[in-house]
Amino acid sequence: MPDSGKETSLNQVIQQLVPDGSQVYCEGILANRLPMAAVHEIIRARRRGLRLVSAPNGLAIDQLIGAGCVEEVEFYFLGFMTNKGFQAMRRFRSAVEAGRIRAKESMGYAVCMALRAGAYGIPFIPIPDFRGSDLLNVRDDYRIMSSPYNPDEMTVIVPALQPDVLLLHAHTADEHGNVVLDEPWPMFTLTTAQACQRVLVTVEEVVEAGKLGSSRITIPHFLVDAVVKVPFGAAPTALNKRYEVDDNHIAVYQESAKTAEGFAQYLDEYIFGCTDHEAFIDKIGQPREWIRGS
Amino acid sequence: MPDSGKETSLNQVIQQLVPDGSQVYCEGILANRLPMAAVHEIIRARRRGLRLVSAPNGLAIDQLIGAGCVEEVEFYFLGFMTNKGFQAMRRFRSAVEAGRIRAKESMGYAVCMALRAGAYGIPFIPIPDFRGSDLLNVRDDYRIMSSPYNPDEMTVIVPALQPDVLLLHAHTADEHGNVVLDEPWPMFTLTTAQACQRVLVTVEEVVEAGKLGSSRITIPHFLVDAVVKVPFGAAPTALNKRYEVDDNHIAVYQESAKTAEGFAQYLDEYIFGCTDHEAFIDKIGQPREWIRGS
Amino acid sequence: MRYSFPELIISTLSSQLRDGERVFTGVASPVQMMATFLAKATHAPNLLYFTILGTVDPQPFRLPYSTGSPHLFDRCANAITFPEIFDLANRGRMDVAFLGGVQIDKFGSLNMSVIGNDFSRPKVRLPGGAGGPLMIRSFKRVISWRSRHSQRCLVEQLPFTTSPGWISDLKGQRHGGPDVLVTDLCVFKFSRTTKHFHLESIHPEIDLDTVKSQTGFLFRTPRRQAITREPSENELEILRRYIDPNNIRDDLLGSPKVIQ
Amino acid sequence: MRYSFPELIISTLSSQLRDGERVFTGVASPVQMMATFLAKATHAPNLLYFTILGTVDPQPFRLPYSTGSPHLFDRCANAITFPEIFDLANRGRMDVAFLGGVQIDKFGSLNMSVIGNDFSRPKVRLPGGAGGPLMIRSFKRVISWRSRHSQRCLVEQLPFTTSPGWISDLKGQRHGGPDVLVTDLCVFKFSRTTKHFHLESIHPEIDLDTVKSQTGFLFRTPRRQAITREPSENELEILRRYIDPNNIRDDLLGSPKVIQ
Repeated sequence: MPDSGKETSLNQVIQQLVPDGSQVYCEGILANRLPMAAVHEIIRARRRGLRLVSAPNGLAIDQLIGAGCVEEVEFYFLGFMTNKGFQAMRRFRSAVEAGRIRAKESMGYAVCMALRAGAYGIPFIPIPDFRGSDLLNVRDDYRIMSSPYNPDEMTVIVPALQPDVLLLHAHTADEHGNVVLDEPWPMFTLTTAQACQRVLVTVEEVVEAGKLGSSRITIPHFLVDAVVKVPFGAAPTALNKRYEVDDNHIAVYQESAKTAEGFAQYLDEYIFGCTDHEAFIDKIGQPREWIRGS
Repeated sequence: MPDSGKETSLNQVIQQLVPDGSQVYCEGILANRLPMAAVHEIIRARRRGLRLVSAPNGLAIDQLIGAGCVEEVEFYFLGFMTNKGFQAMRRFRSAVEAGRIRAKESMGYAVCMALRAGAYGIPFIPIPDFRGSDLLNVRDDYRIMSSPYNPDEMTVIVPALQPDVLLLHAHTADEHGNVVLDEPWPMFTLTTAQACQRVLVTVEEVVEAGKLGSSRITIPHFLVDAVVKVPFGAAPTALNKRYEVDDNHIAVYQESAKTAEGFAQYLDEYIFGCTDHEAFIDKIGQPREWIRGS
Repeated sequence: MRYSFPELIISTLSSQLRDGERVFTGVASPVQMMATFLAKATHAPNLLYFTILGTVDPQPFRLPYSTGSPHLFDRCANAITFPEIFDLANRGRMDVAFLGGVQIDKFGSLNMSVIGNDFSRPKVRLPGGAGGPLMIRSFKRVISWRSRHSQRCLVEQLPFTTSPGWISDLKGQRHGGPDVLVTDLCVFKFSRTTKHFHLESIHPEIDLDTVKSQTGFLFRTPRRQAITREPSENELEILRRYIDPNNIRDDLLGSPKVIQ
Repeated sequence: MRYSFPELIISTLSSQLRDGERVFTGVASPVQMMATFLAKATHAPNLLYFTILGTVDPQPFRLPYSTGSPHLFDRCANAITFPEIFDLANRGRMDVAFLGGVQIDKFGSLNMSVIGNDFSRPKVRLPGGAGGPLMIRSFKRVISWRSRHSQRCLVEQLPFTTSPGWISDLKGQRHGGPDVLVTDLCVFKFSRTTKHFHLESIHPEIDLDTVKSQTGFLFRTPRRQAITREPSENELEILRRYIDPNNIRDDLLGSPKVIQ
């Protein structure tokens, strides 16, 4: 893809890179740097039949499920803490309890290792034995195998994950598509970008080539299919060094998500009711600036 | 290990961390940042029966083999270019041709994946099929296995490598033992540090805690067993941004290494004849300062 | 000295940690995070603390509610990635994981997955077991914390085992499970030899009958009943003044009942 | 325009690369590095170049002798690690690898390991095949370069196959091997359908009989013999002025025989 093509509108990018039925890996953890702008745009594009693979980033997953975009979710923890206490993911829970979506529960390390295998281009990877967990009874794709080098050492074999598309919100990209996630140790984000077949990144800002300064590049340009500038693209979740989590808006969402009707209203007001993420931010207010503390 | 114990003399550290018979992983590539100070100290300590696992860093391997420290070497390429042309590793070659050491030839990716498996604490890892190579006939520890998810997809199973000790030369460490290798993408060095059971790092300088500045830490302190300050510790090989390769001294070595007698003289003059790396540098002269070019 | 119920819980969890240990807290674990900070500030200065974000020994300027808050990056010794914490544990390099369960059975097995018989259409879909199923055996020790001690939570047998405890019917398998289970009523310890929980101590102002009637499995009781150690003056001072000056602990642990 | 033999070789290798391709050079490959720089500076501006150090699209201030020189970090687009280049290739994301062999046989199999019958005590211990055994099939195309074209190097059958070429006796196996073999005498191409090398062109001032007598395997020759394309004026200017102003190429490629 020519460099100049990498920056475009989020809507166009979703149309191109996230067709119905895609397997989507959603980056971000708890209420930290979830790709909310991309998630909302997928909802606006009324995508259907998505198969999600999630880190513990329930808010994004809950909204995609509630909006009917999802047919399957692979996950290992959905929920998070705010200053209002533990946040259960109500649309997820309701959809699973009603049998509307397939809930492929996994184990955190199994998903990470499956992504490592996907990044390496190998079809499977062994992980240490965790027999005794009933998860192995509900995951018939996980197999038990002894080590060829020690018949007493049992391993669980996990198939590689190579999701169709990665959704990531990061700090900065340059015009070639080099992406910087400004956290002290973002290497696993690179691994997920390698595992995914297409990489869609929203960023706070795009700079000229050569202007990334001393920041180490997190994802090199040749792995990136599209970069879209979306200020506050992670809001209402936080972005390290940029802005704080909006616990109040999350509380509004959580109250709405208690019922299907409430969720539908939230959807109409905050997602379909906003033409894009800028309009959403106008509506909920800019997130509080990052405070490094005393 | 308490922080204060991490900085000590190289001789002491070799005595403690590299006993006879150790499996040693040597970092560095071609004539770039080989841990030459540590290698020379191992020779001075007259270690025997070492099993080496090597990146393509022939100079270090050749000297250890020539000095009689080695009983086995796992490798995939030994040799490099200088301005005098291709440098074959003569003591290695002579020792293998005489049947004095076991030469476990591998394939670059197989060693890297074995180290990844070692770092992850899994007993083996599959890599893509490379049948047709006679290496599979001489490596009976590599097995052929089809993917449990696709009987037509064959893989080569490689056992994990967890060498006893890593030898690394890097730029800087802080007094806690956090290590910075000042290259743009040193992540695989972290993987090797995770794979190895003990980590021995020589560095150009040791700074106070909190004084690593904006450098991203390559190896966190809790993976590091010993840090020793050895200026020019990679010479006569290069260190990025610090000093250039000493092609002339390498030519002296290569000429010596043509015969057992010549090598013995080199050993007496440059290794046993120098009490430590400082004396060696005094003898061969400081390496040329790094020149970033025009 | 007067102290609150949340302070007792944090002090009790803290006292389970030992100097020099490598401790991990997972998702949604702010109480465990406070306990870890308290241990490091008191009896365990060489404890090495790993959060789910990968930050090592964070010193946030303000205590966050979430163990996934990016403020845990503000000041830290260094960092690592989430799967690398598992890697360390697989290589025998991690000591303590705090693991929770919505339900816990007599072997210390944890259920974080579903209530109900049909996994694909459960009565209640729980959040998921995160890394528990492997961590419960790859870490040297596991500590569990359960608020709202009741027969619904502490059960004889789980309907679904997310993370297996000290069951022993699988040959050649490493074992794992909580060594300590702290609730809002008491402290249980698990004996790896007898394969049973026993009551280690009861919290002040709680009686044994309450514990028994609220627990769905049988447990051993010692001859002389111990009372959970009260927070020391030093612990209270550090907790109130340095770790949690804004009193997040009362938000998290419900009514700040004061204990004499 | 007059040009030297090293210039012909570099231009010939360069002309094998196509715009937009992702190209990898391994250990001890300075000639291939120059050819890659030349292609990128002329007909293949969107070529993406990966070195064994992991640097992507390096622009060193001075051309190093070694493809492992840290000066390849001086200016580069970004970087990646050595195993990640294999990872990319495994996922079908890499195009061209330059792979060499001390010996090459009629199927394009490469020997970089041993000469002699006893692997554990060989007559000659060669440096090793680096990543070749896998790269030869995980990259879309492989280009080989062999100086000193002789019957000792280009053999009917290898004594030891480090990296297997276009052999086809293993079922269900992906195939691989060099598509192009450039020597100091000529250019061979391998036909994936006929499974044979054919002579693509002979270098200026070399005759067919020399090529035949120096080659240890049979190869097909076209009806009308082509001469290897000479370097263009633009290529020579760029190579001499920008890529290799200090004339490393003559050091590397032996006698700078001038070709009219």
